[in-house]
Amino acid sequence: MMGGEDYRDRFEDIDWDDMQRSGLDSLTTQTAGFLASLGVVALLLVYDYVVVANDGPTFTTPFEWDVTQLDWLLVVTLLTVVFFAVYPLYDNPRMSRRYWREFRKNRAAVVSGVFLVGIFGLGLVGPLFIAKPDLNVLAQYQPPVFLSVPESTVGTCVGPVSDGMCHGTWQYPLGTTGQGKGIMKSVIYGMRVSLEVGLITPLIIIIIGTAVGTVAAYSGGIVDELLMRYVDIQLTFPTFFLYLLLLYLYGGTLFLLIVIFGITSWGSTARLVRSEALQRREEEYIQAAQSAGASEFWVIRKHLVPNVSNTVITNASLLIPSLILFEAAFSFLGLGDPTVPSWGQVISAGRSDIDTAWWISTIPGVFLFTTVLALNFVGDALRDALDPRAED
Amino acid sequence: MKWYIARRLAWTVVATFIILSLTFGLMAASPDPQAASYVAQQVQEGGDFEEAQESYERARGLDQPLWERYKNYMIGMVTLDWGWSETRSQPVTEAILEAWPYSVMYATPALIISTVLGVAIGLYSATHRNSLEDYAASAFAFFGISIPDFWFGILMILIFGVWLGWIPIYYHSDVPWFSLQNVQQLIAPTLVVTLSSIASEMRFSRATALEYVNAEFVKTAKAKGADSWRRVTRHIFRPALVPLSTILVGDILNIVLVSSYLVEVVFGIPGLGQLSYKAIIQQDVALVLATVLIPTFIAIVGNLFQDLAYTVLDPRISYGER
Amino acid sequence: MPSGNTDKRINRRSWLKALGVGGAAGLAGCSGEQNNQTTTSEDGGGQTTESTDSATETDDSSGRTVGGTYREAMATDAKSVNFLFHSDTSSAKFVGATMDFAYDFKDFGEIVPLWVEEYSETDKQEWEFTLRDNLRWSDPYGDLTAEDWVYTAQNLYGALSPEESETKENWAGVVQFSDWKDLTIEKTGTRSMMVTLPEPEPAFIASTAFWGGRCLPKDLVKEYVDNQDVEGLKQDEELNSLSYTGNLGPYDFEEWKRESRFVATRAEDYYLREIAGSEEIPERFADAPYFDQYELQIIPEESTRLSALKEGDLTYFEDVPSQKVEQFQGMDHLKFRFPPNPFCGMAYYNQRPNGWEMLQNTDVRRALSTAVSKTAIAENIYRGFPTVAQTFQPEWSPWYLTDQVEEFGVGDSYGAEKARSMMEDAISGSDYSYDGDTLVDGDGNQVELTFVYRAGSQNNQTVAEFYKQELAKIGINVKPTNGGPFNTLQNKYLLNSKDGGNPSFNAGLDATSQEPWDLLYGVSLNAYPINPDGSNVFWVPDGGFNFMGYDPEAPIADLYQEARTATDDETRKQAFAKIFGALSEEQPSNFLNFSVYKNAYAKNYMGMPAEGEYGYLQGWDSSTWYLAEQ
Amino acid sequence: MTEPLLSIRNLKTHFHTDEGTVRAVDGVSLDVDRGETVCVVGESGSGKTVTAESITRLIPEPPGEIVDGTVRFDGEDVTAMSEKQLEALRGGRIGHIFQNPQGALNPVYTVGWQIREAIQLHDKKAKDKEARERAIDLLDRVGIPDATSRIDDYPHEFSGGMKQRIVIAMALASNPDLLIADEPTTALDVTIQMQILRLLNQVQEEFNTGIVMITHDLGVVAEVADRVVVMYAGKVMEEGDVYEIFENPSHPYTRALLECLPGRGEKMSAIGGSLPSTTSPPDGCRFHPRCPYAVGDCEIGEQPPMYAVDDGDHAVSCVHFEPGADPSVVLGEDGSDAVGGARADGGDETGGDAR
Repeated sequence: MMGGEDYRDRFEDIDWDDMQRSGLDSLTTQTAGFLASLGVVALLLVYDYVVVANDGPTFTTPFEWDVTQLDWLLVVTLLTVVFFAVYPLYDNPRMSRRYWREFRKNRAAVVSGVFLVGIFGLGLVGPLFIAKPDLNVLAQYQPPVFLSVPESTVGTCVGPVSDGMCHGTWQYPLGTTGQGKGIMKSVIYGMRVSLEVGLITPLIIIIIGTAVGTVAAYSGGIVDELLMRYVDIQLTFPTFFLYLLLLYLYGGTLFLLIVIFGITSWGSTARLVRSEALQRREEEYIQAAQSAGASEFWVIRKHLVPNVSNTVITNASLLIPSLILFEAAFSFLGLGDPTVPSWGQVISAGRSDIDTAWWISTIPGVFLFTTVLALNFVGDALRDALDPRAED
Repeated sequence: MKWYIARRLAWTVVATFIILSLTFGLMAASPDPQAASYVAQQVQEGGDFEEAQESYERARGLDQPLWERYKNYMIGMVTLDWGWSETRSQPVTEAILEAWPYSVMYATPALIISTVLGVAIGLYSATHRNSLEDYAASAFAFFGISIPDFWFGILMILIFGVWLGWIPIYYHSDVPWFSLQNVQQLIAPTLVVTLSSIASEMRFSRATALEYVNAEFVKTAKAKGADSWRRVTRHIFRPALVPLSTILVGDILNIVLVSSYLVEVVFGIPGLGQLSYKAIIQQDVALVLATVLIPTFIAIVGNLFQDLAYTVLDPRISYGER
Repeated sequence: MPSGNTDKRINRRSWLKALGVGGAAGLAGCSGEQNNQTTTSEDGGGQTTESTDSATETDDSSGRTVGGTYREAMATDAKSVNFLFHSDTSSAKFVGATMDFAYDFKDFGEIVPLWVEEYSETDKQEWEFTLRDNLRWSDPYGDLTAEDWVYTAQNLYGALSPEESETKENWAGVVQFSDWKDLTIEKTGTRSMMVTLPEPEPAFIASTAFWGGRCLPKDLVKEYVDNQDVEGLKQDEELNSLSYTGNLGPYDFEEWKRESRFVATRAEDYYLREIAGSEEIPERFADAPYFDQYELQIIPEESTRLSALKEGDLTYFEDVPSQKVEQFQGMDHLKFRFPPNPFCGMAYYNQRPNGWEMLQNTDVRRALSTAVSKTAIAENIYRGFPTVAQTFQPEWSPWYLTDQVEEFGVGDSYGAEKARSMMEDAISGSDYSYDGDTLVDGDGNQVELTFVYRAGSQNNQTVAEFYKQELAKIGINVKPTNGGPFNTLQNKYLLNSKDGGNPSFNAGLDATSQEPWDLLYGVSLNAYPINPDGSNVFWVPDGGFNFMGYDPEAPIADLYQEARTATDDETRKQAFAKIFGALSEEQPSNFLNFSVYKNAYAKNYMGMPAEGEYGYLQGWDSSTWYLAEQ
Repeated sequence: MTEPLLSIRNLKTHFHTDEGTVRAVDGVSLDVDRGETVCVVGESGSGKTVTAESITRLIPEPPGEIVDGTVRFDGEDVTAMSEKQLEALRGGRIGHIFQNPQGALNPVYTVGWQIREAIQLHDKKAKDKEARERAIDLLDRVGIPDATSRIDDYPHEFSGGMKQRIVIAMALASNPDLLIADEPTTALDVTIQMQILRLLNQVQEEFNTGIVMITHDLGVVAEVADRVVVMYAGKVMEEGDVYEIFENPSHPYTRALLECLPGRGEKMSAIGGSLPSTTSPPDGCRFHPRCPYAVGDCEIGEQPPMYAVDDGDHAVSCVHFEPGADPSVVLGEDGSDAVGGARADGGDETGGDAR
């Protein structure tokens, strides 16, 4: 058992009431910061849609960046993460240290974490500075640097040729695809895709799942029954088909994919949150709040939600790798966004060349695999660190 | 308990009905590429656009009111007349009957192996926590849940098919089912499916068993003189069976819904996954509807079975409350 | 047997392929699709039948023996073997193995009589066809007679009987309807029938009513016709198992395992064997076909299909992907043929009100076409396999007259500088102008063109991106846009409507599509070199398939009319030459290329024309191709 | 003197964990005779339970390990036994009763099944039917009313006290010579506690069973113990006859423990400070950081050996009782009670008030 005082330092044990005061200044730094940032984003959004000429880039300095729908979503997601995950950690160093101690025990997870920071950091900033992989019909099937393939495989060899073998060059460190697109660039853009899928989708799932789960648990009765029956249906309904159908019919944009993933996959999260919240609901502080005349919404927002946050975070950390795998599978089946060089898409593109140009499928595959592996390790460690039930 | 089961069954029927209706609505709302191509062809050859469209709809009964079509569809569902597949020119039920053995051929061994081995290894890991074997098993499990099965399939074909020539590179549906060749060509897909599900089985059964490994009653059993085999099989496995039964259903569904697609597409197996993938790609309305139903039924029946299994497996659960 | 055989049997109507699109095939990533009514290309040396024969005779010396299994791998399964409802390539191939059809062409104007022994015409308006006397359905349907044909045509295809004048409705929704709806047919004897056209049409013989046409046994379909029972017609056991085909084709249906394989076995009583030795049907048909078994494997995965080819499992592989050809050519057990095909890959210019308005200006289109290197697309994106196109006829077509055709995008007629100066001339007097290196509109914004491409083929996207690079050189920004699969593309971009009216492919030149677009790629059209008359639907102002809203300056509609009804060949030739000349000048779309098949054959598979001699129409005798003794 | 039924000598049970080696039991010795009840008392974490579980090696190995010492049961060295021999011993000659009857019974089996299992594990010849008869008999004996019909009920259908009776029935299944009861009454209501203790007493009288009772409840000690072993941080602080311990507590820790008993001191006082780290215990006497009488000698070297107190069956591990030292530092001038020296007036106490 943990000592009683340590036990207090958890997300769920933050005294959220502490953070609210009455009247105007009831906004905490956290919420205020979040809302202010959202406001800035909203203004930029308006600027992008009203002022900036049709489809022109939103920013030209310091770099040209045409902010897409998905980028906006990503920015909002990142803000949410910063204000509701990073800020509390910063604000509560004792808690952070405790989590860190727990987390640090798992070596693999620490290594994975570093790897993921690298991957996602590169995915986040890389596309801002690196041009989209463009086709080069004169550089098809170039092997990665240090490797060589028979000249007949490549159309035109960019690197040095010796003994009928085409050698890779630093111009394309990881080689090129059949379209002459640099695999390294594709891989970096693929990181962005994985980042988007891995962050935005869980956020949508968490928001809807938590809302439904807590409302169901708190309201009970007919509301609970209806919501949970809906979840039953949603869980039973083969949403995989729904994705396929919609994506195929209305063209697979990554944005649509992410949104559909998000709004059809929250069922199990809602169930989990509900059962957790049901236990919490019986606890004294909720009863106390109720008898003090707190409104339903207040009780849910201020008491139930914070108290199931660990469950939700743990759940989300386990969702991320499977979502990334899912997106890859979709792209692989040719149902993803054909304009976005996601890993699955590159794997698929290289599939028929696997015997002559093995690197096309293999390299993004390795990145996909290691990223998912790292996410699983981190998720596992996170669960150990956060989940009180997992403690001895 | 009877009341509970009755309610549970009633809900199963209602859920099926709702899902069927949803699926119908979805398909009715989506455009029909068969129509698009037919009309485009007629127009290219000098036909009239609207006329072509009308004759297409009339010939397929699409000119009937929506309600009529919905009614016919529902009646057809109940009477096992699932319609006619336009892209395969055969009754939908026949298409499914033709396809399922191919899926079963690799899914069943995969399911059995992954369940038996997965649970066994999971139990072993749980009872030998932090041992070298436990770490090895965990590493293997992480590998298994992280590797994308379609990619793994491609690698298998590359390495064992193309390079080493141990397995055939594409599926021959014409070899007899009970032949060495068939076994040989099923090894790779079975392995791919097994790997992905064994990993989750291992993780889950380890986690579940861990809850019981340190349980008082296991210590009691030890104190009674039960050997470790008996403790694991009787005192840990048996109570863990309740949560484990849930993952079995989940596992089957996962194979039917996800793995079957990828594995059958990669290996070219003409099973249910391929059938439904093609149906969706080619927008074969009747076939899509039917292939949506199969996993749905599996899910519904699976959930029902699972809930009922709880009544058998866990004497503590009381059904009066639900 | 032979791709060639099946090639030829492909119904010309395999329209879906004609568009270069199609469900799974599109997804599988093939863009150039089959249909091999081929002719030799001009530079391919001798387009005469003689050369074909000599090639085949060379093979003859090695001796033809019956035996072995023909095995081919296909990407997509047939949708049906019921040819009333489906005409995709695979379906056509399946049906073609078990049934011949009326007649085929072995060269422009030279017919191979199959079911139809001979035909005659009066004033190019009344055409009489006589069937052979040894055609038999399977029991119990007896001989194939004119009665069957006339009944099928009148009751299923929508043809009129002499006493009718109103167009019938297509009650069964059959695909043959548009070929037959204006024709009148009557029986003139047990085996002869007369077709009367609404107006004289010299090239009727090359229209698809009879070319590649078939009929069904009257007794088999009568019940469904009487009850107007579409379901029954569609689901009939015999129609779906080709069990009625008698001696009418080289093979007998044995098994069709969906998504897996189609198997047919050698027909013991193929009707052509009895006729072999005549002028049109050479002696080598006496034992045709030369395989005991005919197997089509359906393998959706391209890499798997290629593996099977590599392993030597296949007799024939149609259209090896360009980038693999070199590798497979190096394999000892394979040989290649590269027959040309008549599918024209084009980048269409949207001349409707929702496209860039300058696209309605012919000079602007000409400037744009000058800016894009067709050679680079053919050489680099398609690895040198297609031939560059200049108009809507391949160079080897008899209707292509070099002196009439203006070239774009090759040699001197390609170049950014030239295009730039053409563009400057074209835009003078408009709001548009060059601001340094960019082409800007009246507000000073750079011109941006939306390039829509069909999803499903990597190459389509590559072309779009290549366009972006090329047009950037003349200051235009191209935005590649994925138009989705064909049906989505059709709904969003091809179909157009006026003021919310019903959409069609051409609802008037001022109608607009659902989504705006400027350039569109990924829909290839068949140029029908044997009878290009049908292509008027694309190019005349009210043509049913003129989705790009092309309003020609030249009198193209009149020229088509002239070509259709001209009774002398030279007039006809000149009319078509003028049409295709005008198209090249006006550039309603940028004609990029005509694709070429890259067909691989097992080394010991013999009988097909020699490399370089395999032209457009030379698959007609493919049932006489055979496996040489090893 | 004949050998005692159970004889533990210098037992050291350590746990190897990520944070280091936990010396849960660090040199414990104790004896139990037939028919005798020995109570092991101490705070939570003092190593009582590990001691009890080390007897039949119930501790999980790894991470646990008996690094030193011997456990002799009826003349045989348990630490040297094979797993097979141990299994025969457990539940055969040595029965176990655990603290929490809620958890000690497997929820998915009927109680009859579980008792039968205990019987059949040691009597391989017992047929199901016979074992069932015996199980009913056992249930009857431990006071389950209507045993015949309740034998097929599941544990959740019984109350806490009933469950503990069932656990005891299981422990008695093979008529053991020794019962190890680990806080058997802690989880129960006070009224039930009494019944359970009486039941154990009965059993002991009937079969002359030796009992090792682990408890932190001095009330229970007073109720059942013949002898008492006081443990602290893996070490024995004091041991002796129950009367000796209660009337003449010698180790400062024992005295402090007794002080916590309601009704014994003027006020209930908790012991200041907390248990020392088990991974790196302090040198010298383990208790010295909390001991008001600690002197320099207490802080160095090993835990002091057990010094006999008076002449009776009573020994204590405290430097102040070293022969020649002055025990009155702890015991006070009058040699009686002056715990902590903090007490203003020495309230009189009688050793028997708990009895």
